Amino acid sequence: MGHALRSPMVVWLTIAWVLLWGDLSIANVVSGALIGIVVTAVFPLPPIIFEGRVHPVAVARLLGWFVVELVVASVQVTALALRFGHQPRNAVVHVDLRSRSDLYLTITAELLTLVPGSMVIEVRRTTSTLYMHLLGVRDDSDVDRAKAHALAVEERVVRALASSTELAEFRRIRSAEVGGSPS
Amino acid sequence: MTLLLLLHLGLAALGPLVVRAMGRYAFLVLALAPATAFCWLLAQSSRVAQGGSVVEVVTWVPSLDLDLAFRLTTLQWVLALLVSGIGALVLAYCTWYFDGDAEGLGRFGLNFTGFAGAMLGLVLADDLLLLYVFWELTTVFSYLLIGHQTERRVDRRAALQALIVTTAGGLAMLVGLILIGDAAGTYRISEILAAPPTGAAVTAGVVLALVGAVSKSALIPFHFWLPGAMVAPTPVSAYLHAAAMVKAGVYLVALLAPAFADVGPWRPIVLGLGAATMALGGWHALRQTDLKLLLAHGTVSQLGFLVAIVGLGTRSAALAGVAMVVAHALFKASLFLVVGIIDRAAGTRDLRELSGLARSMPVVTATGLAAAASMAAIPPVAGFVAKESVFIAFLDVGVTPDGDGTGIGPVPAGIVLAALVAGSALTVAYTARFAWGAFAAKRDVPATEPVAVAANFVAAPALLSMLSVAVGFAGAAETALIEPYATAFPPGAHEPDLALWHGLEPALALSAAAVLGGLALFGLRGRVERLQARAVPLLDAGRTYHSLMRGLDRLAVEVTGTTQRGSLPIYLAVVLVVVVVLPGGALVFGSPWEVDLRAWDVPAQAAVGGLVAVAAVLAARARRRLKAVVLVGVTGYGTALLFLLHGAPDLALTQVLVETVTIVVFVLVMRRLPIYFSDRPLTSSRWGRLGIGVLVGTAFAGFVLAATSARTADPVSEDFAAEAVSFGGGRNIVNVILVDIRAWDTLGEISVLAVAATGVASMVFVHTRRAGIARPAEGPTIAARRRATGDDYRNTWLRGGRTLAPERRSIIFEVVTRLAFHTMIAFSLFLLFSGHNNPGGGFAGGLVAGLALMVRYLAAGRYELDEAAPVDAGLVLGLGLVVATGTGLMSLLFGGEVLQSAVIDVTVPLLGEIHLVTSIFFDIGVYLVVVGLMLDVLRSLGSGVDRQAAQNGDEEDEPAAREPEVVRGAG
Amino acid sequence: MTVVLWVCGAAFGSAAALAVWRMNQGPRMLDRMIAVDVLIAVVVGALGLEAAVNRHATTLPILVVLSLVGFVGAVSVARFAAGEARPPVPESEEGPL
Amino acid sequence: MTWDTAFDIASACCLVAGALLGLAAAIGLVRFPDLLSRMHAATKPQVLGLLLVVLGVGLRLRDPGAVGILVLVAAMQLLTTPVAAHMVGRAAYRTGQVREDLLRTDELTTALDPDDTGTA
Amino acid sequence: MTAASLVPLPVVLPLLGAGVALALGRWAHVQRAVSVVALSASVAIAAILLVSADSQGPLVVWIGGWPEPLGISLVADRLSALMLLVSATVTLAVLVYSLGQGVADGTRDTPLSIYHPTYLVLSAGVANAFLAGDLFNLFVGFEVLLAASYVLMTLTGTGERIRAGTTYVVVSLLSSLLFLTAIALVYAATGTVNLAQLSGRLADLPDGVSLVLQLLLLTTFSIKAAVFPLSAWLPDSYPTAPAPVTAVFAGLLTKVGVYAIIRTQTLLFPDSPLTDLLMWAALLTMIVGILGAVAQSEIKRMLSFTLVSHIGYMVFGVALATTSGLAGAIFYVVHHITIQTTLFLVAGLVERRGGSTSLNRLGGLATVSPILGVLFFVPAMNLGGIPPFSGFLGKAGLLQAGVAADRPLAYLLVAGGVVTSLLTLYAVAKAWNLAFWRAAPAEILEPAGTAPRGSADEPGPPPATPVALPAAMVAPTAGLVLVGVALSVVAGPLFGVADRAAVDLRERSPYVESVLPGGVP
Amino acid sequence: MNANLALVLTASVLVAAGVYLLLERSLTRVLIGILLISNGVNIAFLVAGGPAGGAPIVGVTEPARMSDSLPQAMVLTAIVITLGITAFLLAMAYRSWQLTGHDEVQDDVEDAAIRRLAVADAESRSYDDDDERAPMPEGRP
Ligand code: NA
Ligand code: NA
Repeated sequence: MGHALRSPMVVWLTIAWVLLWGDLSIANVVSGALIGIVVTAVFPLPPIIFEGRVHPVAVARLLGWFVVELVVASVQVTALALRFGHQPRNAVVHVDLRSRSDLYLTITAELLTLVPGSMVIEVRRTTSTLYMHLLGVRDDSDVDRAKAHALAVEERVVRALASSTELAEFRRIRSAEVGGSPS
Repeated sequence: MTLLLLLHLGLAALGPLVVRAMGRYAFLVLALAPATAFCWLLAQSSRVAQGGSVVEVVTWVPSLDLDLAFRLTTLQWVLALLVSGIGALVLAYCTWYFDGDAEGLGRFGLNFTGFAGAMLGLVLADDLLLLYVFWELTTVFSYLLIGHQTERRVDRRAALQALIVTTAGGLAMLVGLILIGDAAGTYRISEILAAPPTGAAVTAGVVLALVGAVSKSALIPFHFWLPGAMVAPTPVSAYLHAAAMVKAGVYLVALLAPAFADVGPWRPIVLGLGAATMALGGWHALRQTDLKLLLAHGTVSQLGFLVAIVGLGTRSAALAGVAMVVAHALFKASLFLVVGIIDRAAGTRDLRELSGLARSMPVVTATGLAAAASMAAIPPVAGFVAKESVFIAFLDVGVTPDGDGTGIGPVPAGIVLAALVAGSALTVAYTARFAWGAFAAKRDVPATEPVAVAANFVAAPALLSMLSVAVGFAGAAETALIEPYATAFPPGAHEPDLALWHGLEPALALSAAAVLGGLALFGLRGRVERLQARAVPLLDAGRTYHSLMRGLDRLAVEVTGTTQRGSLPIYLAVVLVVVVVLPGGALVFGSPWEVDLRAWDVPAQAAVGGLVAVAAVLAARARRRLKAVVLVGVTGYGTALLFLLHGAPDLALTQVLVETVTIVVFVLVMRRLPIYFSDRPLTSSRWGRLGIGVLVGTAFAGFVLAATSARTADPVSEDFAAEAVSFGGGRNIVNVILVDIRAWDTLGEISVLAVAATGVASMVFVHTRRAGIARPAEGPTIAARRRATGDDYRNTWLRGGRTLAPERRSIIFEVVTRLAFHTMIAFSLFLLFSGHNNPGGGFAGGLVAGLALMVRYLAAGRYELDEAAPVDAGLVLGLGLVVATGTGLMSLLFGGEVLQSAVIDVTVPLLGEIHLVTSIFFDIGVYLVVVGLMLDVLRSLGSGVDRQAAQNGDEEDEPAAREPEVVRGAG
Repeated sequence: MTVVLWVCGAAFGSAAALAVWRMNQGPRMLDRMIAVDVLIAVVVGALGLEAAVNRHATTLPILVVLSLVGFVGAVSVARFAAGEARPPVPESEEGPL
Repeated sequence: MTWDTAFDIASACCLVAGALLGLAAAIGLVRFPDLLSRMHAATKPQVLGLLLVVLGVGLRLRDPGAVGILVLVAAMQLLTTPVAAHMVGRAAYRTGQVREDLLRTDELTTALDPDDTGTA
Repeated sequence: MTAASLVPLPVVLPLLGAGVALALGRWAHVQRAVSVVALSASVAIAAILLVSADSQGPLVVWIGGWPEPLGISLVADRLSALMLLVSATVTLAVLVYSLGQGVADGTRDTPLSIYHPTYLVLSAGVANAFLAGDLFNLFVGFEVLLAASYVLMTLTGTGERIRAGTTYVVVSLLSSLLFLTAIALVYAATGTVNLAQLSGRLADLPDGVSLVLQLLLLTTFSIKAAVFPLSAWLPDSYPTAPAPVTAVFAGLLTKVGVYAIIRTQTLLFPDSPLTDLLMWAALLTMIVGILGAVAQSEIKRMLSFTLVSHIGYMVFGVALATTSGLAGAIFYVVHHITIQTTLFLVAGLVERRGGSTSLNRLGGLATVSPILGVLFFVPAMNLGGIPPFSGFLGKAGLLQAGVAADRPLAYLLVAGGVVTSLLTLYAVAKAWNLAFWRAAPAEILEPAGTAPRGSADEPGPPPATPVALPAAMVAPTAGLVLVGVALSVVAGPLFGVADRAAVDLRERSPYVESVLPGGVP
Repeated sequence: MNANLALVLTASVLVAAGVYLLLERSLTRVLIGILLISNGVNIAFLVAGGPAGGAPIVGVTEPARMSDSLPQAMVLTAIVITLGITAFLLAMAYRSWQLTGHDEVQDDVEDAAIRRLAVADAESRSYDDDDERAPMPEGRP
């Protein structure tokens, strides 16, 4: 029981349960926890090996940044859509992420996809490579900007969620890359 | 009398067993049934002779006025004696007629004894419907007996022909009897005879009853079936087609004559058809070479004669008629039995091949000649006595001013009499032909050398012939016995009596003329034969029958070919056209109705409605399967919005879920089907469909407008709000309706889902509803793939993902599924538990849970599905049904009605007030069934189709080689 | 709120109409599935609008449902029915409707 | 101006903006020349539009119970929408439904070598 | 617990059984036991209900104990209880037959895990349809039995069954949609779906609207009952199903439609203006149907056409709208359920013994298997209206009613009725002549022993070569033949019940007052 | 009670389009037609229930303002039943495709045979009452 309650999924389910009922009462918390335990027990899934820890400030910064990105890019795409007579050119590019975590990879991909202008259409897991489709690419600098942007997004994600060891590893890879490949 | 019938029934049923035990001697045992009846009848002689009756009534179907009512008076007594006596004799005769090892003796015994019982019942019945019961039974037994030698095509056809012809007449008779019974207010024959009804319906009824009599007794135009029936074994011919069954028509005429002889069409029918049949039958008999057929045509002739007499409806005719019936039964049965002996002894019945039997079979010859004398009405045998009385009766009709009470004028009476005399002459002629043909030594034919026959074989015909002779001398006694029947008719010109000698009267002259004329015809037989060969048959009813049957068959083929098109679209179109024409017609042409309209409640309804309509039209136009599916989905989501705008959130919720599920299920199936619908080139049919569609749509709109505008009453649901809370313990009325007020509907609905799920499984797995459940295991190949994909140092998000080919995997999808799945399940439970007070409930919850499973399947394939739900779908479905029905039954155990719910409010420390309504358990059952349905759909149309595709090698990336890596798990 | 209702209603209505147009035009199933996605979003928006205007929370579970499972249709088509050949005939050659 | 009115006005703004973004998505859906471009149009303004609508509803209802559910709606929307986009885009690319003439660069063609099993 | 409390059980028990059978799909013997127990209990309960309803008047239960008229009422009046008893008996007999077939064949043609639960649901649906006191619940009952019938019809999914099943399913779906439309309209016009309440409210509607509703319901049920011209689907679909399935369909499903016609036309639309229309439909159904039977050369199809044709008899009785007409129709329904089921079971035996049901291939069956001959002949004659069997009694009742009606059209129908009777006899006798009397082909003379056993997972068509008849299939068939004969023995009391049921139907008050003792709200 | 014209028209267009598809031969189209008609009928239930109102939830809507709940429950039942049947029909379409390579409903073979006899003015194949015709093969050919 205690172990189960420590499971992030059970915690999340309890929160979700309370959100659904819209009433933070003891009964709802207890039943939510119960539902969480039962659901995770009846439908066991492979354990999520999450060694990181949540950095509230970084998470908040991530979210704030995301909202801004979302608004800005939405306006851009909308403008693109409303610009008659203009045929935007696109591109499919790849970005090698530095982290090796599926979770960070997924979150990065999700954010990139959510944010207008870029969309992840393929992932190579072995190398943590994202293949993105970019909308409205005028020249190569747009492509480079997009790649850099993707890496920046990853960094924000890692900063928000990674443990200190993960963060250290991440920094190591980044500096190696920056140092090793001057392109 | 009931007991006698039961005895027949019992012995008949035992027939096959008795035959198996005793061989042909079983017939002697079976003969006990009619013999017992005969003895019983004899015991009733004095009572009946005094005009008394024996009555017995056992209630059967009072609603139909159909009882086992029996009544024995003179007419019944006479006929019953004939039926049982001759029946016993013929059964005894069978013992020697058949070989011991002949095939089908058991069923022959059954049918024959059964027939004897039916015939006895027929003549004893005192209820018109009961009479019909036995009447038809004799028909059926006759069918079985005629077709005794089943493998001969001719026999089968003759049996069927007899069946159809006599049943046709019988059914007409049934209607006639019902018309009579309805008019009389009773079906009891004795009561009807006592107070005959009148009226047009009765006249029609009598005519129809006569049709039955005429068909059964093989009168024109039904006379053809009887000779055909001669394919039957000779005992059958002797009994059914001479003595008993064919007499049923005569009996019916005799029975009804006292009451209905004066009904307008009666005499024209019985006299006209009777006389004509007599002549025609005699004429046909003259040309026969098969002795049996000769007798058969003779029987037809005699039956016409009998019907004419007993139908005449005078006291004299009644007496003469019954006497003639007795005489005919005796001599004709005897003659048939004699022919049977000849057939067995000589191996032929062809009179051109027989010669000199008089010498080689003297006893048989004597027997035959005595019977033949009676047939030809040669004094002093029974036939003569009877026929003499007949002539007297008809002469009375001709000479008395009122036609002896019949009202027949002298001219018609004269014609009938002339025909009867002519018929009698023909009778004499064919009798002579029979006697000559059977027994005489012919110059150019070698003498027949018959095998010896057992004396017992001859006993039956000999006894019958002796009786023929004896009755001739017992005219006075016979008169006395028959008299009570005759007195049912008004007294005529003079009191009739049966005697060998009435003095030198005109009748004697007529008898003499008939005999002489007949002998002359026989003498001139060469010339007659040539004449017959040249004569065009006036009425070949047999051919008519066959062309009728062929016409019937052709009609059946044409009608069936027209109405039974075998085409689903046509069937549907017919239904739709009926809807447009009938209710639509009623709307247009019926009494006026009012229309009470508003444009909308909120304008959004029009906007959404318009969009839905456009999507529907586009869906109808689509040539690509999935495009049509998607557009239907639009109408579905649009409908959900319309639900919402109307104020039905539960409906909108369910519709949205159902629509989503529907689209995915469509996709699962459509992935295998061709992308495009095939073209239907016929433009005209397209316009036809369009026309029907528009008409139906218009009619539909009209229906809805008319019905809605007609409403004045308040809906029954107006009280639901108060009751839902107080009695159902819930605030969401729709949910309270579903799980409580109308939980019974819901119970039915989940049963539909359970069988639909089963059906889906059966379409894919065909012979079982259980799919094998297979979960990924740690196999070497998987391990290799893990190394290749880096799984060994990374998280496993979904175990099934590893079984997918890399190019089908999406790590993003897997991770999101891993994260969202439990939330979806928890949300489904939320819907389930909150449904009683908010939109939701078991259906919505179950659908969400099912979609969660679907997401697992979509994300990581069929092994992931088994991983997610390693249970047999049937178990979930079954559990759901058991929970739902169990909830319903539980309340019964607690003294409530089925599905009655209880509201339990308890206060738990810390948690506070807990409000539990037991109908939640019912909703849990619903939830489980819906999950089971989804699981079955995924197993079948998802995994099952995957597997079949893999086996067919249709999908390279699902190689069958991956199968061994998984353990086929238990459900 | 009436103005909001009309403005939003008009926007959602036009969006839905455009989505249906795309659904009809295709040319590929994936195009149609994107249109379905847009349509579902419109439905979510319309549900929210109605809830906001009429001030009730009864339809919120439908929003949860759509946000949880709305993507399933598009994913199933992407998973199973994307690999289609080009249309053999132009889409315009359709029935009399 | 009471708080209620303020909230209502904010709510109205959110709703209108959300609806217009939804319309923009639909316009993009119609106007963009190829599948992947349309996908951008469809997923992007729409996500923001939906978030705005959800926010608008929350502002209008001002009921903690409802807000809880709305948070969930937003979260789930953010979680699932990209999956659909990713899966559709992926399928489009793999089945050759991308107009190469509109692509300035394509760094994926080479990566999709059939012998390469690395992508997942 | 009163007898009324038992009313829901003929529905609930089979459903519970279906649940258990589904859940325990792996254990064949459990499924068999559950099915037999559930259906036997249904028979017993139905008998109790009939006795109670006949002695005490209609038994009514408001499901869930809701105050009338809010919830759903189930009503077991004489008509419903009688239908229930007959259908339960027949269903049980067919179940035993199919068990016999399964034992012999190793369930190749009736895969247990599909067959048992579905069959139980079917019987529950039929029972629900008979008991429903609510128009929408009648719809649900129909859906339950139809859904089950779809699955049974297409069992083992052979090409032929799929084709035939498609016709069946789609036509049934259209009729369901029509029914649903009719319910929507009824509710639109009256605001209720309770039958007793409707009996009062429909009378207040304008004639035109009421006529539209009546015609729509009539059309719907006429599809289900297979009334011409809505009957053509039936002979195309029924014959292809496995023998026990066809048997139970032929016996029960169309009769549920007839029942619905009787119930709605008498209770909701008394003094119907549609008498003439119904009479014409009855006449055409009889004649076109029986001509179809004459044209067939395959026993099961021939029987299917006689099935359609004889629906005409029942419609005839209903159309007369007299007590005797209704009584005749009710009795005929009872007769026809029993006899058609029996004959289709026999057809199954014929198919086994003769390897075919085609008249052009069969022969000599009466010789090689006298018991089969008896089993066919007796019900065939019964069907052909030969006395003293029940077919005759029912027909006589209808003819009496037709004559008593004393209208030209009624007389025309009387004539049509006897012509149909004659042609029925012709059709079955023709089949008898060919299949039973004609010389037997060699392979029928020497059967191939018993059929090879298959397993539940092993696909395979029904045996195409003649095989000996297993006693486990013959016994229930013989039992049903005897039940058919016994109908004549008990015809007095049976017709009595039918009479009283008809009186109830004509009066309406026994039904309405039992359901709504406080008056029609 | 008056009727909502917008809903009536929507429903009737759905029905008309559904009927048009129902008369097709492809089982998929037939099923789509059934779904369209089904949606139309469900909308008709809304009309039957009277004017739009608030959700029939006690505490949310005043009882007098509620939309009629009973038709909603009936439609919900109908929707779910339709879902089950749809799944089954799709499975049938799949099976049909598996056996024949398409999902088109074929005409009945036996009926076609009789229609051929009708066209040829021939007797039925079980007709056994004609001397002129060659005798039927006794038993199996
Ligand atoms: Na309840
Ligand atoms: Na529906």
